[in-house]
Amino acid sequence: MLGFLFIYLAGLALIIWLELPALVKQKQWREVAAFSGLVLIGSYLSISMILRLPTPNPNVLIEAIFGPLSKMLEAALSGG
Amino acid sequence: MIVLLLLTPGCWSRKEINDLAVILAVGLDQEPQSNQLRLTLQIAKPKSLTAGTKQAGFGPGQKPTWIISGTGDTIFEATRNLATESSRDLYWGHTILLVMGDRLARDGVNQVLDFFARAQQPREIMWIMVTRGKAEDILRSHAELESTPAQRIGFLIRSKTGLTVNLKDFVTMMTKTGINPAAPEVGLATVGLSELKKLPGPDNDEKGDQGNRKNEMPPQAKLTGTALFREAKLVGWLDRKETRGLLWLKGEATKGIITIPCPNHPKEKLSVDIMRGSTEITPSIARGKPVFTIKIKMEGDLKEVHCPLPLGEPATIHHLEKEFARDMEERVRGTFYKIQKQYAVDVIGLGNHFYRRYPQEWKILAPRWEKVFPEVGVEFQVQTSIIHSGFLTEPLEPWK
Amino acid sequence: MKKPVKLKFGSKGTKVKNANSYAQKEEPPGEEKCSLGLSSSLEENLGHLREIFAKSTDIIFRDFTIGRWGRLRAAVVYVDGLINITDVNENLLKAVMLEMPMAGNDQDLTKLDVLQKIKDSAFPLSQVKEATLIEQVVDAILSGDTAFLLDGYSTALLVGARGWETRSLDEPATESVVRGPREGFVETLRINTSLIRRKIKSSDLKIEMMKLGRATQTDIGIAYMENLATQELVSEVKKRLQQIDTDSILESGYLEEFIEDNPYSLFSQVNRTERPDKVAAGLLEGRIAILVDGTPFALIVPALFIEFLQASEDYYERYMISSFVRLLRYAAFMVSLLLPSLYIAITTFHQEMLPTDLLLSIAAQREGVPFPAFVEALLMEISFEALREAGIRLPRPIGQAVSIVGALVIGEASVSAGIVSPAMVIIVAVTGISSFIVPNYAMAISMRLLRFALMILAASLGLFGIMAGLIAIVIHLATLRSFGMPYLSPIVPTHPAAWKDTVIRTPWWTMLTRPPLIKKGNLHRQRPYTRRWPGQEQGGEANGRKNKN
Amino acid sequence: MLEQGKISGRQAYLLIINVILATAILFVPAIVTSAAKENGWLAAILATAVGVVISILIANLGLRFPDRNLFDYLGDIVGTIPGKVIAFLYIWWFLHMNALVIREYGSFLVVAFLPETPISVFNFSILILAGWTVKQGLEVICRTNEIFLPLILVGLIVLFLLAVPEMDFRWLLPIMEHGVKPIVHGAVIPISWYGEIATMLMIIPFLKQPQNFRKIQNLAVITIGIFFTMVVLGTVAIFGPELTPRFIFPTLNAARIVNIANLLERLEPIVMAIWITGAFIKITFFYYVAALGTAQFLNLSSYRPVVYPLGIILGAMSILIHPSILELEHFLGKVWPVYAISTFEVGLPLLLLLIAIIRGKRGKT
Repeated sequence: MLGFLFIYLAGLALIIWLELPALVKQKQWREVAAFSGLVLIGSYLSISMILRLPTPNPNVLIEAIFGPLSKMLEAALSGG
Repeated sequence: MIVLLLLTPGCWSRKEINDLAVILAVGLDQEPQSNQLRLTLQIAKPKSLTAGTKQAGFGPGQKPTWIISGTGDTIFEATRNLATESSRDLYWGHTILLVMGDRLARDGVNQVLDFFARAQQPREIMWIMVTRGKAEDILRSHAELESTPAQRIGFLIRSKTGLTVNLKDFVTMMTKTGINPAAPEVGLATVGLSELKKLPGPDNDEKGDQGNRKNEMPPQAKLTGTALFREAKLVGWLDRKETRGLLWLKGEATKGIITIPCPNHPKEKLSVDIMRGSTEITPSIARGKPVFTIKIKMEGDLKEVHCPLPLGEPATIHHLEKEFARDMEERVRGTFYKIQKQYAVDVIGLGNHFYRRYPQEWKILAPRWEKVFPEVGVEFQVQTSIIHSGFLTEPLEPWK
Repeated sequence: MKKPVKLKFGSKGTKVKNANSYAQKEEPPGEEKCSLGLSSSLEENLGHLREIFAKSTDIIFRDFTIGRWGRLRAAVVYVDGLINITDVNENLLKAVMLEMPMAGNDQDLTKLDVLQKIKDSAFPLSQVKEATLIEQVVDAILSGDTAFLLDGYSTALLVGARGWETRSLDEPATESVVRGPREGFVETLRINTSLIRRKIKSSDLKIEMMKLGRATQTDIGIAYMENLATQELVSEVKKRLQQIDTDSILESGYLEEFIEDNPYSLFSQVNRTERPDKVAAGLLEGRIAILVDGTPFALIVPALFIEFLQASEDYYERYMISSFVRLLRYAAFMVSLLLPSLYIAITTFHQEMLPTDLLLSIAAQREGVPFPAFVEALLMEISFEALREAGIRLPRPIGQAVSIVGALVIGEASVSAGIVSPAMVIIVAVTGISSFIVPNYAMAISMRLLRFALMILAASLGLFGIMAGLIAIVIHLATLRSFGMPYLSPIVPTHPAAWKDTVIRTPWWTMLTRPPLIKKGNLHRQRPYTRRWPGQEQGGEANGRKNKN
Repeated sequence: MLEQGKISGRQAYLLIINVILATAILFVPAIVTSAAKENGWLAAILATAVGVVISILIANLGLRFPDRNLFDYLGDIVGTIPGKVIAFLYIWWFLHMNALVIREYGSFLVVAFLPETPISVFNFSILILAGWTVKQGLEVICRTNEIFLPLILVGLIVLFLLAVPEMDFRWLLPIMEHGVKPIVHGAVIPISWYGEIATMLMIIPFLKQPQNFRKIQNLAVITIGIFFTMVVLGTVAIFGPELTPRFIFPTLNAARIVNIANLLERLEPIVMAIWITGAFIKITFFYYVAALGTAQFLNLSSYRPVVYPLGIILGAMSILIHPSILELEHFLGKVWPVYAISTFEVGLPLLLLLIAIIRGKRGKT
């Protein structure tokens, strides 16, 4: 697990090293902010994936909304 | 790159080819007492299999295969037990053959087939067979021309002399409505020299002890007939001749020989080689009952004629064709009688034909098909034609 | 860069620096050249030249007098070995020293513009130029011209009597053919341009010259067909060449790296050839050839991926045979790229893909081999590459011996020693042979590198690794451009019209148009129905049938 | 515009085909036959017909603004803030859909070929490759697709031709035994795949001739329909209507049973190659669309800085979102179609189109 974490961090460092300096140099602060924000979200997800932390799963919500609909459709189509 | 290299060794799915125990054939039996599965694996020993050039054949002690067997409640469990015995990883990707003992087959095969259909390594095209007795014995048998019994049986099957059923066919037949599965039966027989050896002494029976018959062939695997299943359970057998009839019924016979007596000299025989044929099954409903017309068309060549016949006359040929058709029809009827009346298993798939034609009626019939099938009326129409007669027209006859 | 320049010219300060022709390149472009003019004193001019050429023993200064009483002093300066000495002796020195004085009297000599007279009537040589700057004179001398200086004139005559040892026209070593011309380029640019001119006798063929390399002053020829090559392409090539500011251009390979679109790519985006016919064919398709003095290799731009898999002989041999050979070549290309990695992937990950008998046979062969298949393959491939390299660098007879020893002895011995399996030897050998089928050396080299990369991928991820590698290669190829042309065209972006000469080669009479890559001028190579002569009304296709009847 | 490249009509055609066909081809026979049994091919045809309708809807919306993409004119149609909300939802959808595809991709490779390799290896390695490709731009994606798709299609055709000896077309009878309902049922999921052409709303302005888009898209949908039908017919003829839906990847199993004269056996590599390349391009395209959308959403000057961060999110999502392949199958089979069709594929585009018509919004031309 720690091995994966290490690989992930190495990869992350590589990406930051590849992307960020050019953006900072060109003073594209908006891009820098977007980049950092997305990296943070990604890191949160990845690290919780690697360390098997509980993560909110949007599928639960989707299933809650659309599951009944799907069941209705199923019922309508499979009868007869 | 270096990271990649460091990551890879040992783990994941990487296995060197010489670290594999290549399973050529699998035998499945049921233990008489515990009802556990007994799994027998025939594993190739590559060195002795391919050593032909260096050592000029393998010596008596150098068997080309290694046979191990183990037991377990599921196949996978048995496999795990065997894996501890094998120094190499068991590898299923090249399994040619799956032989099941009749005890297991009578108990039902769908549970054991699940493993083979689910796993990634075993192929769907491995041949399925049933044996009377223990599957283990078939795997331990001898093969003369081929190096292993598995390959021997594989070649036997490919020559299409009997029913050929692979895992996919069997599973399809098993899951499909209105058809019951059938699989070839394999048995042990002393072939070749056995005819000669029959003359001298009393030890000509099949179970004769090996010690007395050093120069004789050990028994080899042979296709001996057909095993009939109802759903997934073995219920009966057909012999070789009946198997041929079954093949015609299923429309799978592409080759085969029919020998009929000459029309004018009943003692003499003539042989016809079937080159191609087709079977057409037409269901219909008569008085609320399903009725089937089975139309078999065969084309054959004259191969051997023992009696003087005016073959130049078209009438003779027509007559021969009729005889030929009658003989076939007899055999087909015999087979059909056996599967319909004796075992009541619809291995031809008449129910399925009916379902395709009359889906609505089938819904009512399907649950009772087992009861209905023995009663259905069947009409046979056999049409045969003789196309070629070899290099000769009239048969050879001494000058009178 | 400045150090050697100064060394060459001593420490003589600004004057020398001004006269220094090499300094010119260091100035920012667009600024006017400042150079020292020749003075009217011969002494002074010779002094300058001697200073410039100090410690250069191969520069010959020959001063002499002209006229019956030797009133006019003159000198010739040349580089020994770069001139045709007979020409200079017979037609230059003899003309002015012996024949001129006979023609008129001394009076004439003093009154007239002697230099003009000499130029007009004394030198029986076709290439005579005038020069007024020392820099021009130095350049000319270094390029092999002979400078003729006359006292009292600030103009020098540059006489073109070049002549040096050259290799005779030879069969190109890297691109030999069974059918086709057997002459290849040589190291002299002039000969090379003449070879092209002999193929294309059209006034549309332009060969522009430029000099590159501050020290080497290498002549570069840019050849193109004015009516076929687009103006943008020509100016793009010139622009890229002019951007080059380097010390030396010793081979066209230097240029290649300077002008490539993507220098980080493994794939060569510039085609190189030794064959004048290939250059001519390229020019006639609207491409541009760059010839470099001192090397027999010409560059052709733009280059496309598939061209690296085509040989010029494809166009000379019967089209069916050529097409077959092309297909064979594509297959060989794939084999040499993929075979070892496929072998590794299949034997270590996907054994089910082998037929049973083959699997058992390979397993038996590998019995006792101590290495995993990947290491085994790596070992063999590396030794194969080493052998190939050894074979190239060594003198030819020894090279062959090395190959034989390597291939036979080592291969056989390592198999019987059980270090490698015979199957692996076969794989490596087939790979090797296939890689020789790829006609272009540049492509063969990149493939060799990629082969190793794919082997590593195969060893770590099996067929998935190979597929991922192939995808990456294709994507990379799809991004590449060669002078604005997508590298993979005409495959993608698709130009079906150009496919007649892609996978297979269709007969010449069907290739009515030039490849539509270069959209300018007359696209038509030939009239439709070129094969129309009495009895051929149907056009070419009917021909075969007619002949049979 | 954040994308300078232009793609030709042919490239767009091939791209649409791949985006829908690539993943569907493996699953379609099992899914349509599970409900429609022998008549799975009819379900495939029905789905194609509905696909054409969706395609017309998408084209109508997209071509109202031929020089702008969905995110550009969203605000114009519904106002800035609702526009941003819808844009955000779409970004989520692109990411979610892609995470599912990546998950399927990895699962397939693990189940079928390399069972002991962790799935994250495949997911992340394909994402690295895809991220790199996305940075090269749409043109490169299209060109790569232009190379691979014809090979994929030829491979599929060859595969099914070689499997013809194993086929028994009687399995396809009887027709319409249980009426229309099972067929409609079987068609629901394929319709949700056809609905993925909604992603094209993002790239219509990058076509060289956007006005041809309608024709191209319909043609592509019909081509896909032909392949769907072929694959369904083929696999059902091989395995029968009872066995086919039990497989997860029937097309793969079809390849496994091919045996031509004991010489050509085990054509799984063809399926694997088809899958790896086809799905790769699909993943890359969705990835590209997500990156482009994110950049537009955040008003960035280029989409390239967000490519790798999005890749990290995608990689993590692809693994987090479903613990097992059976759950993935359940979600894909039961929830996904309703969710995707009702919202992103038909619902929102239809709504947008109606509002645009009512408010009389339209772009240049």
